[in-house]
This record gives sequence, C-alpha cells and structure tokens, in this order.
Amino acid sequence: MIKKLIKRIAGLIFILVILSFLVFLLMYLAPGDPAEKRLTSQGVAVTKQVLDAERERLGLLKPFLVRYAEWLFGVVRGDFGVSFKDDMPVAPKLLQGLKNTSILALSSLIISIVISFTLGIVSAEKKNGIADHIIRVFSFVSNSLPNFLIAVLLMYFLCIRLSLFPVIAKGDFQGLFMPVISLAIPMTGRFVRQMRAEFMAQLSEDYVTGMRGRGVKRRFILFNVIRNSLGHIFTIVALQIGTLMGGSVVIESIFRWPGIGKLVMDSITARDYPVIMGFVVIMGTIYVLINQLSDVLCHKLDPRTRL
Amino acid sequence: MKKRIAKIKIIFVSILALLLIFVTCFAGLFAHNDPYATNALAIRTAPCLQYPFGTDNLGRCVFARVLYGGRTTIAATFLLVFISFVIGTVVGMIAGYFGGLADRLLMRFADITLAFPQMVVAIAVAGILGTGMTGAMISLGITMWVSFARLSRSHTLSLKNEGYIQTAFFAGKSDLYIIMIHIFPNLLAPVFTNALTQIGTTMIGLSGLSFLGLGVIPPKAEWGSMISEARAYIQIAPWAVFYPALATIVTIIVFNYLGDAVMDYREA
Amino acid sequence: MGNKILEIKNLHVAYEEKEVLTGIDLDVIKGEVLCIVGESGSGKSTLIRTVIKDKAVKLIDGSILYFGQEISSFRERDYQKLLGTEIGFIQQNPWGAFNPIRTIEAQFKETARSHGISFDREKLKDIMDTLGLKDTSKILKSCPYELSGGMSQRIAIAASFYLNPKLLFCDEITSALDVSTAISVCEELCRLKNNMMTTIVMVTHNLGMASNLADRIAIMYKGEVVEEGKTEEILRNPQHEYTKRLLRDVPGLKAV
Amino acid sequence: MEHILEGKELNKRFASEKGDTTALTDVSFYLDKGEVLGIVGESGSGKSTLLKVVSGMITPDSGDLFHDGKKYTGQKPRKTGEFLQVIFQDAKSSFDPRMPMERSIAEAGRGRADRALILEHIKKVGLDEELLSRKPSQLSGGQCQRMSIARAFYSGAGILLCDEITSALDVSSQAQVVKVMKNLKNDGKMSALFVSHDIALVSMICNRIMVMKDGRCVEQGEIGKIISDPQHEYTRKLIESARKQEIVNEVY
Repeated sequence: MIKKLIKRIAGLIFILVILSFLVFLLMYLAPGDPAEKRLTSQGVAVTKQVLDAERERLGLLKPFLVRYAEWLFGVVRGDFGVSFKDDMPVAPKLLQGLKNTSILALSSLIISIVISFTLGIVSAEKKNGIADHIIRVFSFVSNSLPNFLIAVLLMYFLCIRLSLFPVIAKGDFQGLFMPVISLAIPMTGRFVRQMRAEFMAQLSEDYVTGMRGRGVKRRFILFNVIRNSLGHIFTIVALQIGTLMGGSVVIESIFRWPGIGKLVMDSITARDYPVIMGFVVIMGTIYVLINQLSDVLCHKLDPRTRL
Repeated sequence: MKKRIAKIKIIFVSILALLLIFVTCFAGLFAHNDPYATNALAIRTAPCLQYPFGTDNLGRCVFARVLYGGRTTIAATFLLVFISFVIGTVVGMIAGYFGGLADRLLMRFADITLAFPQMVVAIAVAGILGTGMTGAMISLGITMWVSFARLSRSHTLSLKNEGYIQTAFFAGKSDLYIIMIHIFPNLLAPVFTNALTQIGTTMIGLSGLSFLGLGVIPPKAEWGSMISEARAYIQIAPWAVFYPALATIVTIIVFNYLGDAVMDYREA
Repeated sequence: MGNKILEIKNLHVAYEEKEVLTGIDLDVIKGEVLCIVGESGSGKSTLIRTVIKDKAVKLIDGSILYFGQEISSFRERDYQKLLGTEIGFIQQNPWGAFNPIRTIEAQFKETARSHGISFDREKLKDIMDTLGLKDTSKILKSCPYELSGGMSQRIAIAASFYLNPKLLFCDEITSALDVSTAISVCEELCRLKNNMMTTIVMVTHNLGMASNLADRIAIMYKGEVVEEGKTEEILRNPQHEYTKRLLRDVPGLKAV
Repeated sequence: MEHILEGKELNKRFASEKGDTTALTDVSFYLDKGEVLGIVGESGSGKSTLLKVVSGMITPDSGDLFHDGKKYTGQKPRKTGEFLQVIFQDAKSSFDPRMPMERSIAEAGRGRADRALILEHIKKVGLDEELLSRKPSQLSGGQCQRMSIARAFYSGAGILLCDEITSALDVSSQAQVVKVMKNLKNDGKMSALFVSHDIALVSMICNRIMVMKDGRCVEQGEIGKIISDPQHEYTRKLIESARKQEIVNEVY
C-alpha cells in the first residue's frame, strides 16, 4: 500500500515535470516577444539596442535548457521567478490569486454538490416520475449552457434590469453571488446526470433486490445505496475540478474577480511567461493531487476498486 | 418499443441538426446583409425589417453575423472532433491491438494529458500560440484525441478477447485483415457515439476560448467573440448579445440531445 | 384443501413491457418442496419476482393469494414487513443478498431492526452450524466480497432462515456454484427446511436436481405451466410433449 | 502409432496481484485419432488454461506439445489453426455480429471457397441452409454453437478443442449439440478435447476422461472404468454429485 503510494507520487512528479517542460518549450517557440511587449507598454521607443538590453535583463538570451533548468530549480524552492510585467515576484501574486479563486471555486462546488446530490437521489428513486423528468430537463439544459453565457445573462437581468447586484464584484457576499451561480449552474447539471446514473446503477444491483426480498426498510436500503455510491461520487467530483478551473478563468475575467484566472488572462496579453508557467504548474498540481486523493478515498470506501 | 422511441428521437433531432448546418453553411442564401460591412448610420439599431436581429456598435448586421459566425463555430467544432476522432481511433486501435511499446507510450501520454485539466491547458496553450481559431483548436485537440484513443483502445482490448477474433486467428488471418474487417467496424459505433457527445462540449470550449479573446481574430464573426464584444454595450443594445447567445444555446442543446438520443438508442 | 399457503390464479405479468407470464395457475401446499422447472425465457424467475413485488414486474391480470389474502391488497409498508418474516427470497447471485462492501453483522442488524426484533447471535449460530459455517463471529466481521460464492450463498440462506419464513422462494440458488458445492448447499437447505417447517418453492432449470428435491414439480414453458404433479408421476408418466423432451435431454452418467 | 495430439509435463503460472498463481502443474495427456478426451474439473481447476495452452493461445512455461509426433510448442493460433480449432463457450460471440454466418464460416477456409462443402457440414450438424444468410443475433445459442462446429470442420482441421461448449445452453439445445458431437465421433473423423464441469455430460461423449483439480491431473483413464471405480477421492466426490443430479427414475 505505502509502496504503491510512493510509486504513484513519483509518477506524478514525473508527469508534472514533463508538462512544465512542454509548456516552457511552447512558450519558447511561440511568437510574441515579452521584452518588446514590456517596452511598448512602458511607452519606451523600441530600438534594437534597448530591446537586446531588456532581453538580456529578463534572461531571454540564455540557451533554452539553461532557462528551463533555472526555472525548475526555482520552482522546487518555491520561487516562481519574477514577473516580466512589473518585476514583482510571481509567487505571492499567484498565492493571492489562488486564495480568491479557492473562495469562488469551493463555494460553487459545495452548492453544486449539495443540490445535485439531493436531486440525483430523488430522480433515481422515483425513476420516470414527474420529478425525475423535471430534474432531467433541468440538468440537460444547464449542462448545455456555457458558463460565460450564464454570467453575461445574469449580469444583464440581475444587475442592469433589476439592479439587485453591483456589476463589478467586490469581495463580499453580494459580489460572490453571481460568479458562484454562474459556475454552479452548468456544474450542477453535469453532477445531477452523473450522480443519477450512479444511484440508478446501485439501485439495480442484486443486493437491493435481496434486501427488499428480506423486508429491509426503505431507509436502510437507501443508506446502503448512498454508502456504496460515495466512492464513485468522489471520483465524479474530482474529475469536474478541471472544468471548474477552466470555468473560473472565464468567470473571473467577466466579473473582474481578482483570482488566479484573471491574473493569467492579464498575463497572457502581456506575455508574462513566469506567471503563465506558475499558473499551469499550480493548477496541474492541485488537480493531480485531488484526483490521487479521490482514488485513495475511493479505495477506502470501496475496497473492491484497485488502487 | 424503447428502441423505436429512441429512433424517432434521433431522426427528429438529426433533421434539426442538419437544418442548423444547412442554414449556417449557406448563410448567404438567408442573410442579405454583408456580415462585415460597417454602417456608421445604423449603429446599434434595434431589430427591424432590414436588420432582423438589429446591428452592433459598428453598424454590422447581427443576423448576418450570427449566421456566418455559426459557420465558423460549427465548422471548427466538426473539424476538430473529426480530426481527433480519426487520429484517436487509429492510434488507440493500433496500441490496443499490438500492445507492447506503442501501447505503453500511448498510455503514458494519455496519463500525462489527462492528469491536467483540459481547459487550463487549452487556455495556456491558446494564449501562448495566439494564432486565432487554429490555435484554439490545437489547444483543445491536444487533450481531445486522447479520449478517443483511450476509448478505442479499451474497445479493441475487449474485442480481442471475443470468440470471433480468436477464431480469425485460428483461421490464419493477417493482423491487417482482423483490424480492418473485424475490429474497426465493430468499434466504430461506440467511438462514433462518443464523437457525437463531444460536439456540444467542444462548442462550449471553443466559444469559451473565443469569448476570452483566445479564439477567432476580430472582425471575424464567431458567437463567443460577438457576445464578448457586445457585452460592453449590453445596456444599450441587448439584442447584440441575445441573438448570438440564443444561437449558441440552441445549437449546443440540439447537438447534446442528438448525442443523448444516440446513446439511448444504443442502450435500448 | 385448506392447506394452501399460496394460490396463483390466472396470472398475467409483464416484465419490461413484454408479457412474460400468460395465465399461470399454481398452488403451493404447506410444508412441501415445489420445484418450478423451465429453461431460460420460460418466465420462471418472473413468477418469483411477481410474488416479492419487484418494481420491474407489472401485474396485468390475475391474483396471488397468500393464506387466502390477495397480495396486491397489501400496502407497500405492510408488505415490506411480510417479506422476510413470512415470505423469504434467495437469488441466483450468491453475492446478491448483502451489500458487498459492508460487514455482514451490520446488515444482519439492519434486517432485524427492519422487522422490529433484536439480533440474536445464538440463533444465528445454530443456523450457521446446520449450514456447515463454522466460525460465525469471523464471518459476521467480514464483507461479502471477500467470501467465496458457496459461502455467500450459505449466508444468504442463513439470513432467510433467521427470520423463520413460512414460505421460501429460491431462484436458481445453486446454478452459479460448482457442482459439488451445489449438492451440499441443497442438502443443507433441506435439513433446515425440515427443522423449521418451511415451505419451499424452488425455481431451477435442472430437472435432475428437482427430481431429487421436490415433492411436486411444475414444468414451465413459454410463460405457462404446462404440467404439474407429484414428482414420481411427472417422471414416470409425463403428459406434455415438452416434459418428455426435457426428460430425454438431461444427461446422465453413462459409460460409453 | 503416434498420438494425434500429445502434451508432456505442461506447466503454467500467472502473475497476479497476490503473487504468482499456478494454473497448471505437470499436466500430461494424449489424444488418439478418432477419440474424444474429456477434461473434467470445477472452476479454478485449470481445465480452461490447459485448453488455451494446447491451442497455442498461451505458451506454457515448460513442457512440450506434439501433433502427430511433431513438436509445436510455442506456435501461435495462426499456425496451430491448420490442425486444430477451438470452440468457445459463448457461441454468439464466436461470430462477428455484423457478418452473415456464411461469410464467417467461409473465413475459416484458409483462402479456399467451397460452398458445397460448407453446405455439407451445415447438414451434418443438423442445420438448414437458409440460416447461412442470417446474422448471429438472429440465431439461437444452440444453433450458433452447431454453426461453430460446422465452421471448425470446414477449416479442415481434424482436432476440436471444446471449451464448456454447452454450459451456456438450455438443456434441449445442449442435447442437440451432444447429438451432433456423438454423430461426428461415430463417423470417426473427429478427434477432440472436451472440457466441461459436468461429468455426466462428458460421460455421454468421451472415450477417456481426465479429472483436474487445482491445476493438476488427479486421474486419467477409460470413462467406464473411472465411473465404476474411481481411484481418487475427488473423482469420487464429483461422481457422487453427478449421481445426485441425475433423474431419480426407475423407468429411465
């Protein structure tokens, strides 16, 4: 067991290194010169001399592998480098952004899970009933809505038409409401579908028939069904974290929420490579860790699944 | 019975889907205005006879832009799904059938790509590549073909254990024959169903990237970027947001429903 | 006769929108072992599922009387109390009786609580002994997925008898087991049946096994009972063509 | 005379989660022309593994296989298919669901196309020519299984390896398959290994049987002798179980 975990973690580190290398390589090959971007944004007249000096200063003239190695060693020590845009260290920026993003992401995740868990059980237990049909239509439609659309439409109706909320989000509850809802709606749609399917699969297992045949009370049967679904539900949630991360980039940009997603969008326009790299590595690490954790949890909850 | 209902559903939604494709493909037949012609005299005009969906803040016809934009979105989605489908199926089939080094390489690569959130990678890659729709497609394609490869690999593995494949071995048939005559036709249906269900997701992804400014390069019409542009003056001209939004929602719903219907049919 | 425990009259039943049982008339007499023999698709399992009111099964017409009382007249809650304590049910899948990933003890307790009785370890131990299950406390602590098929099926039988039902339905309970295990499970089942005065309805495709166990046999074919009667009569003097064919087709030990 | 098929001291181990499991330990057997050898055992006895080893689907760790005295250890199904054919438990999945039966059967012909021969074999297994244009889903399990016997014969291979070929079938379909096997055996053209868990069934078809348990052969010999006088305790148990599943009837 412990041996397996160590093996897994080693594999993860390997995967992270490979991915960061690929992203680094891509940046190296991609068009667009950060030095030039920076100079023009500062209003400096760009001449060959100034440009070269700036490139030298940013370390862009060193060979590719040296740059990557330097960056990698930095990251291991928790140093994500210095922003090309304003010469500030990247790590605190990312951390601050991550904090804000977590507030947003966790709130919408919790709301989604609570709603979809309930709806999923109701829907699966009363299969083909009225409630089931309504829930299915709801989950199908909300699953088909891109979150940027929900955000824009919510903004129009709630902020402009009804003036219930401010257009630009502040860090308070009011400001949190709309971004959270925009993220939660499509996610809830997906969760409901998957959880319903999982509950239905459990309900059609032989042990449910067996318990019914032995006259076990409905609430005990339901308890067993939920207990056995938990493992898969963790996996379902963990896999959605990725979509949530992508979605929060969009939502943060729309609502100007000072999270890591907005940070990375600003950095993309500025060709601020250290920030983009940091973003990819941090998001990747979180995602990978959560999925590993869910695997372990899944194995703990259902020992039949292999680790 | 269930199968019949599912079949009727499929036919119905397929007609809708074909209609959508037809309208956007032959946008010129339906839209009389040039989607790129600006008109300083008709800025932000409300929907009227000449501009059924109104105009945007450059005086361009929203109706024409929605139709032409649909062409961009739908064509890009289909192309991306198709390319991923072809590459993924072939690679997955070969890896699953022959096993060995090719298989291990594929699985390693799949592990790596799937270990990362798709949209995060896509945003980073599209942001770095920054070459319009192609960049957005590449950034989504990097991870998408892997899902096809994994699916067709797992189907190939289970098909390989079927009696008729084993019997074909005993009949002395070549690998190429077994792959082309037995494996490919039998794996096509499930992988194709997966392709159908991917269309909606891909559309959401592509228009999301465009919305962020990582997709098409303006002034090219595309729903996501149209919504993003018009968002700034939504108070004055909400139609410039609503109609592309409506088009996006309808299209995604139709294709998602098609995917669901086909899945129901196969399970019934 | 007043000793009918179950009367099935003109039963028409649909399973997943298809009519599977087309007019079944069958009585179960107190204290007997009735074997319902048929091949796949004959509707024999659907018959049992109708009695336990499985949700996938839909009653179209006819009636089932348990001690003279129509079972469809029971409310769901009352019938749930009846299942287990009055009418028991064991499935083909040996792991089908219990949640595979929870301990057997927890599930025994749930069963007992559902019927408002306390969990009596000694009583269970007696039953398990009869079934050849030695280490009761160890078994109670394990989860079904860790146990073999034969063991799991024995525990399922123990669970049924623990509630002491008057009527026990067994749906192909040995066909997922190895031959030698199947035989001993059958023998233990009979021993328990005699100890506890249970009536058993056993569904099987195996006419050979039925002939060894049954007091009476009912032959099912395409949704109908084509023949029923005392075991010896059916074997010695089959009336229906299908029964004759079935008797001829069962392989017997022969030296070529 | 050379045995048509012979295996000597076959061993096979599988690596699994809980360490190695032994599937076969020192199993030897022989099969003469025109003879049917039954291999009996319960689940996990290694009987199916033995069949896979003999057919070439898996290579034994040690031991040798001979066909007509010639060693063929390590040969893959493409090669072994020239003299032996396997018939699987799941008859339906033995045919490509998308192909009509005739095409599937013709495929086994190793390049030769002889419709008359196909028809002849179809008749021999008691099936109608009209079924050849159908797909496997339109046939019953028993019909499919007889089709696969016909296909095996059409391939020109003289040896059949049957892996629980009736255990997924109903009693009446099983009886038909058994009848076909008996007829073919009486023709004298078929040599076969017949793997089954049902000793009664095996006794109806085979000349000799081999009883397997935990990857070992516990007893081997003439069927009549083994049934009337089993030496090994496990064999005795199997026979006793089978007796208890026989129809108790004086008339039959």
